[in-house]
Amino acid sequence: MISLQAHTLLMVESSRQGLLSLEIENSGTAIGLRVKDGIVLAVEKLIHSKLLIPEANRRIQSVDKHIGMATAGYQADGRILANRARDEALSYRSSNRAPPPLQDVVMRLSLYVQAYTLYSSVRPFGCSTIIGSLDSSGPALYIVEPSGIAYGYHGAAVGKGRQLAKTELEKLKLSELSTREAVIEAARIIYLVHDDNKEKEFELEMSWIGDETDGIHLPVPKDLLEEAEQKAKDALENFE
Amino acid sequence: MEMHALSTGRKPRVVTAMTMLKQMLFQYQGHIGAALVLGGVDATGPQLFTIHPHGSTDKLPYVTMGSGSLAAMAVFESGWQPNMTREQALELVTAAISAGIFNDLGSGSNVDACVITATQTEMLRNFVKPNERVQKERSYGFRRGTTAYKKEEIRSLIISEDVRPVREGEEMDTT
Amino acid sequence: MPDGSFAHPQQRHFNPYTENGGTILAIAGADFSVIAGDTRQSEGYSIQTRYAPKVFRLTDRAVLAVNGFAADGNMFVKKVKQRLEWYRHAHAKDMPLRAIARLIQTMLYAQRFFPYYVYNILGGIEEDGKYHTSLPSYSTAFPPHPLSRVHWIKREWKCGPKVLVANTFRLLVQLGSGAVYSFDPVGSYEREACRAAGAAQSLVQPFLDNQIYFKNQTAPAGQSHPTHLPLQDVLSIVIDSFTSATERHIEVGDGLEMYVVLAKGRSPQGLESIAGIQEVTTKSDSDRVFVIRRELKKD
Amino acid sequence: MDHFPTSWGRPRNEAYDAFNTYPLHQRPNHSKDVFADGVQRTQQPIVTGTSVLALTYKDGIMMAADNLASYGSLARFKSIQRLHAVGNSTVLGASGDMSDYQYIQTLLDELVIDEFTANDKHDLGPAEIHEYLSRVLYSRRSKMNPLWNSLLVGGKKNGKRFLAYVDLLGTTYSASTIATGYGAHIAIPLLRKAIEGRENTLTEAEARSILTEAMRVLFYRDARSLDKFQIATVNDEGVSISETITLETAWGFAEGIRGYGAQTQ
Amino acid sequence: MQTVDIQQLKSGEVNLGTSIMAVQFKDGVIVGADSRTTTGSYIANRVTDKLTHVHDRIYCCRSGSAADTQAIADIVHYYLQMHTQQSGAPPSVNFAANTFQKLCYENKDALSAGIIVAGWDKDVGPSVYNIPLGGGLFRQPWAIGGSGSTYVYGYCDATYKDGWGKEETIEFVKNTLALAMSRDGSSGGVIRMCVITEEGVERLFVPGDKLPKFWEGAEVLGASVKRSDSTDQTPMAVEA
Amino acid sequence: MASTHSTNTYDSDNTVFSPQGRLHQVEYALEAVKQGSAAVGLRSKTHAILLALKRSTGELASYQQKMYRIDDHVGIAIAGLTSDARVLSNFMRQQAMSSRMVFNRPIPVNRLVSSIADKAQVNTQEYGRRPYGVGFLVIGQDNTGPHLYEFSPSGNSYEYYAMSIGARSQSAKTYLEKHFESFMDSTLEELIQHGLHALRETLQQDKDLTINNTSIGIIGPASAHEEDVSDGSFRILEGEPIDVFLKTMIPKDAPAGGDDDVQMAE
Repeated sequence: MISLQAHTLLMVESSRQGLLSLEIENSGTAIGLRVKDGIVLAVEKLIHSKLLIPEANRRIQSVDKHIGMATAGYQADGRILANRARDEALSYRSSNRAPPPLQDVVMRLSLYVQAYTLYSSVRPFGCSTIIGSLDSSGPALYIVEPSGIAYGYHGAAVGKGRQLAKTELEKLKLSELSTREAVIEAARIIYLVHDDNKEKEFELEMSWIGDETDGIHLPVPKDLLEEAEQKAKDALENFE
Repeated sequence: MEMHALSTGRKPRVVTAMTMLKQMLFQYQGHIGAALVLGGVDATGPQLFTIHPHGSTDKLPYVTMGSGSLAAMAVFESGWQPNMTREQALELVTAAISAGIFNDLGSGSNVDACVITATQTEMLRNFVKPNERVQKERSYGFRRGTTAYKKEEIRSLIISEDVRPVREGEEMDTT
Repeated sequence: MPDGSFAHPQQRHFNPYTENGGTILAIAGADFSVIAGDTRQSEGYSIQTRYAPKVFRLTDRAVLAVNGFAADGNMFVKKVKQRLEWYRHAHAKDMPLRAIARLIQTMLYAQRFFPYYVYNILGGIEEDGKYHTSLPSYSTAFPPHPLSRVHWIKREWKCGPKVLVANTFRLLVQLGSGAVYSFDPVGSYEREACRAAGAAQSLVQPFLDNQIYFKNQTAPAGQSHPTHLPLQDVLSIVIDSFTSATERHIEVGDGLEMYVVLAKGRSPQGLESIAGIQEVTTKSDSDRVFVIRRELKKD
Repeated sequence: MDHFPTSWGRPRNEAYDAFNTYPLHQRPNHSKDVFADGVQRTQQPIVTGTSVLALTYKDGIMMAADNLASYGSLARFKSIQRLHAVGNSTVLGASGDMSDYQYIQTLLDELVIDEFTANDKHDLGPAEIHEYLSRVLYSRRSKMNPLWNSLLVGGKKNGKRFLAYVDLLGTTYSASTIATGYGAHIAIPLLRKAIEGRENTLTEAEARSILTEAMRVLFYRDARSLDKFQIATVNDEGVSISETITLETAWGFAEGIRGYGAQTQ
Repeated sequence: MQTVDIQQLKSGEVNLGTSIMAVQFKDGVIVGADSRTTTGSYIANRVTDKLTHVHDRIYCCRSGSAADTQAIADIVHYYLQMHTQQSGAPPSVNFAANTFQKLCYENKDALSAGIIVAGWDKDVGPSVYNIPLGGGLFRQPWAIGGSGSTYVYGYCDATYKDGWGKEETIEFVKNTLALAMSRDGSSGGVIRMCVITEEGVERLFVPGDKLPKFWEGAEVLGASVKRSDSTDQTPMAVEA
Repeated sequence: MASTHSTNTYDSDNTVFSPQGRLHQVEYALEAVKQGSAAVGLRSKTHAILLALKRSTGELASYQQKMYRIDDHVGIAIAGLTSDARVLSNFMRQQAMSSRMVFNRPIPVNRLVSSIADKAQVNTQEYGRRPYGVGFLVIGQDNTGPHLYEFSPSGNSYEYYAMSIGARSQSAKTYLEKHFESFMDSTLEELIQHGLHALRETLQQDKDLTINNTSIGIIGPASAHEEDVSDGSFRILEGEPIDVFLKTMIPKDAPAGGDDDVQMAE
């Protein structure tokens, strides 16, 4: 019998490893940008079958009107986490009669995730989460890891191509970008990261929260998405 | 009222009738459940009153009473104008009563109206009949012998008697 | 809220019931049922709406009329429908009428100490009919479904010493019988030939007793009253019941909805000429349900 | 006839309120119910709103409610809103207890957020909202702990107009024009006359003036009403709730009235 | 305080919820009243005249049960006529008030009437008497009564000054009644006033749409219309 | 697949990831789905259909039930453990009825699928539970049109143009991938024909689709061969009524008539 501590460490560790291998199978990179006046989330959604209906199987979800999240890893676990986050947001709302600040949601969510690392009766979550929001105190962006660790970021990346994505994010002056500009940059980074792997087909999925959406988490409108994709492809050619 | 008119030797006033009514109703402290609209024309001109069961009265240019009074008053409030003609007033009153007929369960069937002027009173009984009975699908006449009976007894109700004239000659008229 | 009552806050009693008026009735024929209700919903002296259905199709052979407290009624119908849906899931067929009747009694009695304040009348076709050997004459307005299950039998006539085998085939159809079940609010129920309930029950039921059961009517010598009336007569009686109740009861009026359930195999002849009749049957090979709507006085 | 379960086995009282010549707003109170103490909790509305009126017209539905919340007969809050948008195709109007109404608002707001986060184009329309509220109000009445309101739910979704009522007992119905509270007695006769049969031809301007006229009559005749109100409209463009409108009223004929009988000065 | 307790009224009885007042000034008195009569919360009469003439220079203001106060006023009116006939001189206000008081006190169990008697007579000039619910008699320089009066005691105490002239007194009555009517649901309609002086009685009338205006609540309605929390956003689209 | 991992310490416990980041219990559950007879689902702009192969345990046994009606607008085909399917389908029926009770609306299909996927996920994360051993194809229609989803015991669910599950489903999938672009504009009859062709791919060499071993579930307007369809609600065709559809199949040895084949001949 292994000691409790060792067991927990083992599980969190194995969860990470699990994440890596599952990512290879299932999900691509997800990034989040916290900019001057909003948040952009972007996901490289790998297409494991051409029978899948485009745009239907989303990996970005809404937690509240002003909160969005993207997960990388085990899809089913990601959905459970989103449900939990919604419950937490709603419970905050019903006790405080106000939209929940992201920090509160993240704190509660990370405690929940962490609890799954404590017991042998459950396994940890097999996914990393980027969660972002915009409210009266400005934009906020966090990553919640399977271990229960949660840090705030200006630019966040999880999943297979996160190293390269982070490098690209660091090159940007995030605090000076507008949300609209950030959409273009996010698309470029996802295309770049995918190009590095060049395996399966993928679909770019993006959402944003900003003044243009009235502070509400919404998918990036089709025309802007297409513009961003075109620019990303152009940039890719210049890059190469 | 008739007695009052005879003893004063004048045409009675509407207020007089109103006062008598309210005093009686007040005396009975609401136990006479009469809610009245009283109208008429007298030496002082046309008059309209309402009298509540407890004996309070109101003097107004347009009045309603009864379970349909809210419906009727709604029509008055949106349609009444000062100095209406007879036709306008009759139309408005009909609309007000109709509002009660169709929207208040306590009111129904036909509109009765009454037009009082200085010279005459016109009772317009069944002035409008918006709720005629429909023809029934079947006729419900019963065959003779439908009702069961236990015994049959026939009695003659004609009493025959002999009438003997007291005086001879003239026959009594028995028609 | 009365004026000034806050000086001594008076405890107001909450009455969870109200009565929303209206009347329902159902009459069973030999191979059909008629279930009807008016469509007025009222509260106190106000008409809430001139159209609120009180009669509901449950299956192709069962129709339920509910009357009393409308909120309870609607909830009850909804729950019955869900129980029937579970039955369909489990058995892949509709629940028989007598089983629905028992289900309703159980559901009502379960609420014995906080009753659904509703009077229910269930009408439809019971699966106990006789086999019928005459060739039904289908009308063109409601043709029989081509897949409807008919049994062709070979008929033989004994004719003296010879046995003649007829070379004509006749349609053999099992006819269900018309049935009406009536319930009190806590589930006491019985099967009857006719029943009225609701606001004008005391006006309509004696009329039905007289016209359907021939109460207080002595048959002519040597004759007897029919056990079942034909559909046309029943419809007339239903219409007259409601036009009369409308005249004499303030909570009855506005509209009339009559559901006619015909046993499978019974000809709908005579129905097609009725103005505005509408068929609401969902399957072909089954008993059939029709709705007839009429206006009633609105005062 | 009295079929009320709480009256079973008790003498019938045919002549309730025999002298009241005005419509009865309540059924008789069976306050001598033997189960009353054990079974029934009591409650009463405290801060209340009066009537809500609504009608259907050519392009959608329209609803009106004044801005008053009363505390008994005290006109306590004179600029409160009793019309509430739920999602973008439904409007809710409330009369009765205002605290219960606010609770219902938060329930619905949570529901709308739930629907929003589902992100799947299946947002709730007026019919679904009404069904949901019916369940909520009926289940609360069944727990003998009612939400003391009469609510109107109206809206338009996928080209279909919807207008329906639900109250503290869970009673529901739908009609082309509905009013709660005193409106059911005073405004409904006017509204029915103006709307019935014209649901598909009435223009927005006509609908607005009909509602305004009904609100004016209500202000004249309802002692818990205010001359300030709002109108909510739901049509293909979505929900819009107007700014406060102040009624114009006529009192001129009253000047010459003297006393209640013979008095002339 | 004379709030009318409707509990004491008989079922279905017509009630003068009422705001009434009378104020004496140098040359006379001013009586004033709203014009609302209610049954429950139905306004049975919106233009009632609650200022009742009982003699040439004596009026009363009625509150409570309409039937009771009308009956009392009619009786007093009759008494005063008789008194004038018998004594050959107009009655004093004090006499009128005492007549009212006697009726009210001796029938207190059967009546619900709150009456203000005011007028002018040769002996004392202007005088105002208040006869609240139990049947007591109180002479006051100003009196208010009816259910609406409870809302304006503070205003009257803070505003009233001795020695006003007619115009100031009219303004005072008008403002007081308007304030009471705006808060009391059982009061409303128009304001009727009578200025009673040695010279005669002058009727004044303020229509319901020309009442003095005071603070009527914020023009911008509650927090529920805040833009940032608006719901009129279409949710994320799924293009299937 | 199971053989590659044979027995090891990460096998029996679904709360432990293997060093490769796999959950072996979940993978065995997926294996159970693959043991079940095949089911195929397809969808057009107007219809969603299911086709399933029914097995019979012997001459005297009846054929298994492969399809369940959940509500008027939803139906499922299963592959794997029938008992697990019954639990999950009853849960789905409850969800569907509760939606009708509370909102008087048919439950949105995606939410119904998510609700069982969430249920399945819990069984992959907690000790003392086992994952469900059944996979579903779910078809449904709602105000966003007809849909086809795959639900798997891993807790995953995806929406597809066409999909197959169960034994030898890969062959069916290959067929579907080849033809799916034409499905959207297909008529119901064409869609069923494609479905039958795909389902046929899962048969063993000597077997054929018959009216006894084939179930067809349909959502959408009725075909010319159907009766009693109101509002295009879900119905299951079995036995005699599917004969007419089986007859539309193009024999396997004959050229399938697709454009691809013509091009290959060049």
